[in-house]
Amino acid sequence: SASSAPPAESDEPTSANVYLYQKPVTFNPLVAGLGAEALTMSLVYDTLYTTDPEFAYQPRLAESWDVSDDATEYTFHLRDGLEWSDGEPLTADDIVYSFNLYANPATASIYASRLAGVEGYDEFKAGTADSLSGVEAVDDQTVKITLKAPNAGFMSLLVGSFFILPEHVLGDVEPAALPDDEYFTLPDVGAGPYTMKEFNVDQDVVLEKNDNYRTDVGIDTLYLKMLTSDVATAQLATGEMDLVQLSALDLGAVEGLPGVTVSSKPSAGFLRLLVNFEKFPDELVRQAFLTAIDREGIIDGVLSGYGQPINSTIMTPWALPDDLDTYDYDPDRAKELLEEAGWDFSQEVKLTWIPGTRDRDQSVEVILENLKAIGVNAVANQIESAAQLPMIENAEYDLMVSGGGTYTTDPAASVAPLSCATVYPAGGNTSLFCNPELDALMAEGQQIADPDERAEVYQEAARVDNENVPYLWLYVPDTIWATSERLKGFEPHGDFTNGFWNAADWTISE
Amino acid sequence: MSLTETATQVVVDEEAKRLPKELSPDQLARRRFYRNPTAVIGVIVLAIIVLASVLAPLISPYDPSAIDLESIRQPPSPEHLLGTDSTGRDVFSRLLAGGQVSLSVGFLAAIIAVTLGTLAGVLAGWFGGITDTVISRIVDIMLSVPAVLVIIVLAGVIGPSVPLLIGIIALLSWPSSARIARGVVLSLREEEFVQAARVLGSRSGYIIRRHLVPGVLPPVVVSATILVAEAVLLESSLSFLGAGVQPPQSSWGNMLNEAQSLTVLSSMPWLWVPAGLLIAATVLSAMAIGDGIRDAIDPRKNK
Amino acid sequence: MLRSLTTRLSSSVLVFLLVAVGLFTLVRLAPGDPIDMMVPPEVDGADREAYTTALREKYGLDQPIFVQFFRWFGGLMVGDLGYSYSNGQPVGQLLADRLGPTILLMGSALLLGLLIAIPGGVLAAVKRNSIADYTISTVSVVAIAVPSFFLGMLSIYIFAVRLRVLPSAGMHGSGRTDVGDLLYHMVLPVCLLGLAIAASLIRYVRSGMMEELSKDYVRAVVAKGAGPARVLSHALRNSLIPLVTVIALSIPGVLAGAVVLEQIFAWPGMGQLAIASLTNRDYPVLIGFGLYIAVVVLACNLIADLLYAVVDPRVRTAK
Amino acid sequence: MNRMPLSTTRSDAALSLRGVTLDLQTPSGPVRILHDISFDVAPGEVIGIVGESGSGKSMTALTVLRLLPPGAELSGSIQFSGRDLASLSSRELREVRGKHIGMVFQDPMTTLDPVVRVGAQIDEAYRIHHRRASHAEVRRRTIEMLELVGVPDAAQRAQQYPHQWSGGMRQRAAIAMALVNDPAVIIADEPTTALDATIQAQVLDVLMRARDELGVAVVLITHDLGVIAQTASRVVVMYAGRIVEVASTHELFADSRHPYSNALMRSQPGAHERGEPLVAIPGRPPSMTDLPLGCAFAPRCASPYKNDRCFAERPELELSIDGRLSACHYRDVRQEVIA
Amino acid sequence: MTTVNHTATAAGDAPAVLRVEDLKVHFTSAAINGRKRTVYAVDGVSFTVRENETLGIIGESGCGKSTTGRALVHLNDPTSGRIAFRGHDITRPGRAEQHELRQKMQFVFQDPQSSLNPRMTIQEILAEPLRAFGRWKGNSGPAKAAELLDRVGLPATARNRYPHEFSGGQRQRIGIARALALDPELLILDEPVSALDVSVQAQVLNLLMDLRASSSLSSVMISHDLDVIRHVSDRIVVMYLGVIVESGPADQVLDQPAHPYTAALASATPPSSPDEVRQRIVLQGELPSASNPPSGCRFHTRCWRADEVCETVVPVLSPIDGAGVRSVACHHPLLLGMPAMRREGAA
Ligand SMILES: Nc1ncnc2c1ncn2[C@@H]1O[C@H](COP(=O)(O)OP(=O)(O)OP(=O)(O)O)[C@@H](O)[C@H]1O
Ligand SMILES: Nc1ncnc2c1ncn2[C@@H]1O[C@H](COP(=O)(O)OP(=O)(O)OP(=O)(O)O)[C@@H](O)[C@H]1O
Ligand SMILES: [Mg+2]
Ligand SMILES: [Mg+2]
Repeated sequence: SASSAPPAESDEPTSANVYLYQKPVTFNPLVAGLGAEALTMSLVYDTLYTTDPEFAYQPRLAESWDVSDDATEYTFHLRDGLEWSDGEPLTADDIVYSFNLYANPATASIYASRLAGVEGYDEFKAGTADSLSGVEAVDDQTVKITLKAPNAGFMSLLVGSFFILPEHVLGDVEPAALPDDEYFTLPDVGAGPYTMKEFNVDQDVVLEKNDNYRTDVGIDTLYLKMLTSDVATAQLATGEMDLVQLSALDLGAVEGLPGVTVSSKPSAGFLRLLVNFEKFPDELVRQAFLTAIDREGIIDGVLSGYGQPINSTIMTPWALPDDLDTYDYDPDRAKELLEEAGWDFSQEVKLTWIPGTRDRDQSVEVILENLKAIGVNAVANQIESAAQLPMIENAEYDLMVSGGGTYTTDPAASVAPLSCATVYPAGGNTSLFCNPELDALMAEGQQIADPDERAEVYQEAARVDNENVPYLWLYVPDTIWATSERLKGFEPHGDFTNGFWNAADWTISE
Repeated sequence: MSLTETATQVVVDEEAKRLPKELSPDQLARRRFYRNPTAVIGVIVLAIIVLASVLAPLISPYDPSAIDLESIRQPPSPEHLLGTDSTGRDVFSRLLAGGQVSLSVGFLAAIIAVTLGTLAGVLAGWFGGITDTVISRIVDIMLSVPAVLVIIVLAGVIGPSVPLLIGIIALLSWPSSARIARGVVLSLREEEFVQAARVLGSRSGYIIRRHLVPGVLPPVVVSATILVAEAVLLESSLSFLGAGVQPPQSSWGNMLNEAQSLTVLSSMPWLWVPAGLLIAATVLSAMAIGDGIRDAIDPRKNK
Repeated sequence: MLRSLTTRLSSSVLVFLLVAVGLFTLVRLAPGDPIDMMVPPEVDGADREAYTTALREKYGLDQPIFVQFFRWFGGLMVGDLGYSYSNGQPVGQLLADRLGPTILLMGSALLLGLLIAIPGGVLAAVKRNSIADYTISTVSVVAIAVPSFFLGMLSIYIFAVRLRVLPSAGMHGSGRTDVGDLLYHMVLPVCLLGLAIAASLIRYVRSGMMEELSKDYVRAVVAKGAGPARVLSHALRNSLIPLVTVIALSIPGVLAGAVVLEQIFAWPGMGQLAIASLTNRDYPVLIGFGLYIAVVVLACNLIADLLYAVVDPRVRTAK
Repeated sequence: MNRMPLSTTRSDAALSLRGVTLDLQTPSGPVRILHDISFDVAPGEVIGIVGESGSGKSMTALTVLRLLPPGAELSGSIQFSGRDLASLSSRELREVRGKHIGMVFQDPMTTLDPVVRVGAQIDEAYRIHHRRASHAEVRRRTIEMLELVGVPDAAQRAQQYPHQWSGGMRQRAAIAMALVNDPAVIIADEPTTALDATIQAQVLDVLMRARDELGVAVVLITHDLGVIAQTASRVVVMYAGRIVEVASTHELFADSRHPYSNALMRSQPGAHERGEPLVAIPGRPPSMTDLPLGCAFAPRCASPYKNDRCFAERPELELSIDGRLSACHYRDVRQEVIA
Repeated sequence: MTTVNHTATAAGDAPAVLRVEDLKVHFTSAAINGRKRTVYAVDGVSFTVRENETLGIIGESGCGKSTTGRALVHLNDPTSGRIAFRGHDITRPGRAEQHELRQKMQFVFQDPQSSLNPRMTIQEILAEPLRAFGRWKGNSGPAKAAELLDRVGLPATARNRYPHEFSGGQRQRIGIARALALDPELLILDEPVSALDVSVQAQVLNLLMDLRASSSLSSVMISHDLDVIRHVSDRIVVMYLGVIVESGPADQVLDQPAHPYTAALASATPPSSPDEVRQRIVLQGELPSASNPPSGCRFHTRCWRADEVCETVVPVLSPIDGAGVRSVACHHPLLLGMPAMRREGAA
């Protein structure tokens, strides 16, 4: 639960400067896809629950929740006395209203499909129903979500988006007109710890504390500043900045700075190589590639040690067995594997990536050298970001660098990148990988509500995945934060789009 | 033969003996150039840089792309003269390899641009009329196109690569050479020796070859040196904006880019100072040579 | 005068249209579908399809390319540059929002550049081959030879990080909107851009002055018994005439420099927008930006011609 | 033989040059452009300077007001109303320039500032030396001067820019500018060379009227012997940076003493019957950087008296027995027509 | 030394080499302010050049002398009129015809400094016309160059040197040698000596007179220097603002001008001796512009004899003496035999 922050020591208004690593465009949670937008919205809007730095669920609007034994009914109990920033009460109706918006085909929300398992979704989508029957307000403070089929991992789908919107403000707007509504350019009514006062294009977002928030908010004004990371780092040194998410490369610059604290957490993201399943169906080849890559070396060299290797597409700690093959760096072994697979060493292997991110660029350089070292005819192939998806769709790549998001919260999230049914463009399986055995295990895990049983099934799935090497997993980088001396109460979160999860607790002391 | 003529003949011969041989405008220009210390230093510096880059495969102590994760970001040492970068590659070797890229971008782009530009300018200036109108219009349009933006867009379209960079820089640079060449030809056209050539029955091809091109060459060479300097600078700026030479291929531009990181800027000077110095030295030498030639061929500076 | 203005204007319009067509074609040659960029990868399956189709329709990308062109062109004729792919805002609006800061940056830098270049160039020309001349030449050559992004980084490091006398980036301090704060934030980017401008202009001023000073009329002014100030004012006035054109022609270069510096100093102008729309493949914004530059260049040329006539009586009073 | 006949300044001279020697800085070192130039100009006199292109005529003119390129080294004296212009400070010199000595340059197309109205340029010449003059007074003076040199509609024409004036009118404006402060001397460097014959006649007319009406002394530089014949009373002949002869115009045309002057006179077509071969001077003047040891003219000299001495020893500008000034070893021998 | 027989009528009956009839050359240019402007550089000029004759064209700057000369060798395109060379119309020759014509008519430029390419040796310069007609053969070439140099009084050793090594007069002689390389029948000389120092111009004038004596070469000599023209030409035409105002034997026209302009021009020319007494006619007014010539007689704005007729009626060039040798275009010609203009005291 949120600890109440100590009130500001003096009447002097306090403010903090926070680095925003991207430029937000819209604050419409139905369609917003940028990390910086999510960060900003997490200050302005609230959600039912979120995750803490250990990726455990953390109550927010919902004080608690119950899950039915068959994992089909989720009941959320809201806190007492919730209010919007304009003083209006926040009730279960707002929650139902919001979920309906996400599911409503008219709003074209990019998150709609996450609610596909909810009862009534298909009807709503097809236009035969005018609301999402699976989400209902039991009373003012209780919301019940009913699923069509058991899904023990359902809650993980709602993390990171599904901000609750004020029905009393937006209720009269036609859902179809909602995406273009002016409210979203400067949402001034929200349930988050802050309300947005200004949005200065390419400069900053000015947030003022929400006096009607459920706890006392520690800092009066937040400035989210859009800069380059270099400048932001520099400003940390000049005192113009209080909170910066850093790249490992810039660590050196801030570590020596007086009064700057560096903290880190393993992130929710990772770097992997897509390995085209259609071109490399032989798992020996994929294993060989993985063995050839000096992942520890990359972590130590490129990330200055701020990262962890991964060995499975399933990443939730409790779903991982201890006996996974770690594919330690071993060029000789890699070569043997290739020879065993009857690899044609004259075959060109293109390593495709979108240049521009320093740690990726450097990792690519290492990987290319590693592959060449075992005799693979590896060549670099740089592309523009727009060219990436068509290339995947047409299976035109060999190896492709690809980042990825939150699979950590629940192993169910790993279905999309793995199952035969979701091979791109049908879904997020960008390696075009298919293994029915693995599909069966993943499906089984989704039906089981009991944590221990679930863990067992998923651990088995992880073993299969580990042996199959559907992706060449590289590493999970740590998310590194640097804070100034003035800023207190910051707790680092590995999911950088959720980095401001406890912003209400931050305070400033000069 | 009349007395005056005989006298003249004697004097011509006498003069030949008595007076030191007068220098032709070209010889004078050459002498003025060699007496200009800045220009001569420019030639020497540029020659050294070019030579080092050409001989890079022979003098590089390491393979420029060989990574060594054991020794990353090492300061200069006897093994690594200029230290190593963040994947442990030898900075000195990369500098030499980068020179090959940066200099070929600079020189090839300039050569192509100048050749194209001279050709277009000479044709426009000599034939005039519709040829001139069309070429001049194209030149005007090309000059109003923002180079950096076009390069970024095209690099996005075709995918950034060194040949593309050279091609586009050349394509965007030829108008300036064309303007210069056209201007010179327009004034040469009015020179009596060119008009004389027409009256004497010489054809356009001969006039262009014997009279126009030699006259156009010196100012065009000046513009070429400036183009080299500009292309080298452009390459580095484009690398900064992410549309230049792409890693792992090294170029001075993207090596200098390392300085974007405050850490590198403040505590790893060996990663960017040499690249920065080489860019500056190349650009300065090219400009000094250009200035030297310009001063040397400027008729107002006699003797 | 009027007649020449109309010919110039119509040829400018022609060039503008050609640039427009060229940009449209160029941008459409790009691989990849901008719609793909708009739909986050986590949207998959049938949803993705529906979403994609809807967007395609919304932006008219489902039409054949020439239909798209004529639509776009028709819009252009009435000042409608279309909508940004990445945020759906009108392109004209996006550009307009960022015009102010860019003009502020470029304008002040140009002013500063002239304030440095003119006295500097005059000094160098008058004290030809003196220490002052060599110093000025060297500084200007070095300023040209060092890439501006690098100077930008270096100056942030020195003035903001080390000495802490100037802000490192942005247009305003947090929560400040006053002019003093604005000026304070302008110091570094304006100085750097101004220096770059001055570095290239100073050579023109110097050689222009030297040329004028060697002309007969200057000698005639000296022969009248005029002091140095009077002599210089005659030469300066004449050497400024060609400078007008040089300045106009240097505007694209200034813009390119501004793009780079805006990027470094997080200056909320057109440059940042351009770079962002490049990475986002935001074609309408890109084209809008290209057209904006074309307009700036053509307008500057036109203004230069007019100014030329104002400062040069030979053109003004031609019968 | 009389050495240095001009060693003392004639007290009545308006301007008097003595031993003026000029070195210019060139990239390949200093070059002596003028050697020991001495001559006088009397008030109201027109003295002509003739000579081949590059012989130093213009440099002589510029030297008087020290309008020299940077690095020029000047020695000798230039006496003007009791002051030595060669040693005045630049401030004092400015007082003389344009006020006491006016200057008219060769090319009327380039001697006026193209972006300043003609009237304003003449105003300026007056105002520089009459700081307290009112605007109206200055303008009145300008119009007066323009009328004096024969510009019709002076008041209206003064409002125009130089390019709106024809070459002849511009040259008249330049003369007006030189006369505006009532100078004692006007130095005119080839004032009519760039003009058409009929216009040249007009401009020379203006100059001569100024001499007659205002009594100014005129130093007239030209390479046109016809102009000299028509206007000058005395002539200085220059060759390769030296004076080779000084004579009255009549003497020079009738009986020149230096072989160069002599050949020059006789190379003019007007002095010959139609179709008759002209006297040509073969070769070309020596380069200033590389003057021969002896007489600079010796290599081209066709005088029957030319001998080794001419190549070995430089003749000084001295008086001959009959009182004529020339720089030739054989000045006492009457130069014969070389046939 | 050769002396030439200079009777005015010597060439009078000889066949015409070149006949020019009503030649007009107009230039239309876009002025700075965008409006078109037409310069009537040559506006109806007719004359004949006979075999072995030197025709002088005289007039002030901008009156169209050069344009006329250049039109003859098609350096300027005639706007209208007719040019006939030995009876053939060559007003608008085809490419091949023009190429052939180059061998018959040659041109000598004003500035010997600029008319020789400083980057070529004398031999290359002389070879240029021969190469253009395939007449430069390996062995005979240098010999031909030496022969040409000999004709203009330069040693064969000059061949391998560059133009800057010669004096102005020598350079102009090289220019003439180059023009002679193709053995032309007609030589057009545009101010061949006006860029030269007086002492050097004599070299060139002497050469021209020698050439005429030794070969049957017709020439058109353009100059603004009356003394030069008088010295070398048989007949002269006087031009004013694009038209011919007077023509006739050189001595007669210059000594006894019939047209007031010729008279003014002759009197404006400084005498070659201070003792010569000359009644000077100083004209009023400036030269009008060729783009806006005065109506009627073009000289009326400056003429002291002008009346209303002159302002409106264009005078025609017509004979004024019985023999038809002299013509003038004037409503009020000066009486022939007026002594005032005579040169007195000339050697
Ligand atoms: N700024 C200068 N630096 C060096 N030498 C110069 C400079 N100006 C002129 N000279 C040289 O001085 C000499 C005399 O030049 P000057 O202009 O006085 O000749 P001039 O008799 O006036 O010739 P012209 O008849 O061509 O005007 C020439 O040899 C010329 O090359
Ligand atoms: N190519 C051209 N375009 C436009 N106008 C021209 C051109 N050539 C000559 N003119 C004009 O034609 C007129 C006659 O010129 P031309 O050169 O024939 O005169 P000129 O008698 O030879 O004069 P000068 O004595 O100065 O050589 C002048 O007004 C000149 O400005
Ligand atoms: Mg001179
Ligand atoms: Mg002419």
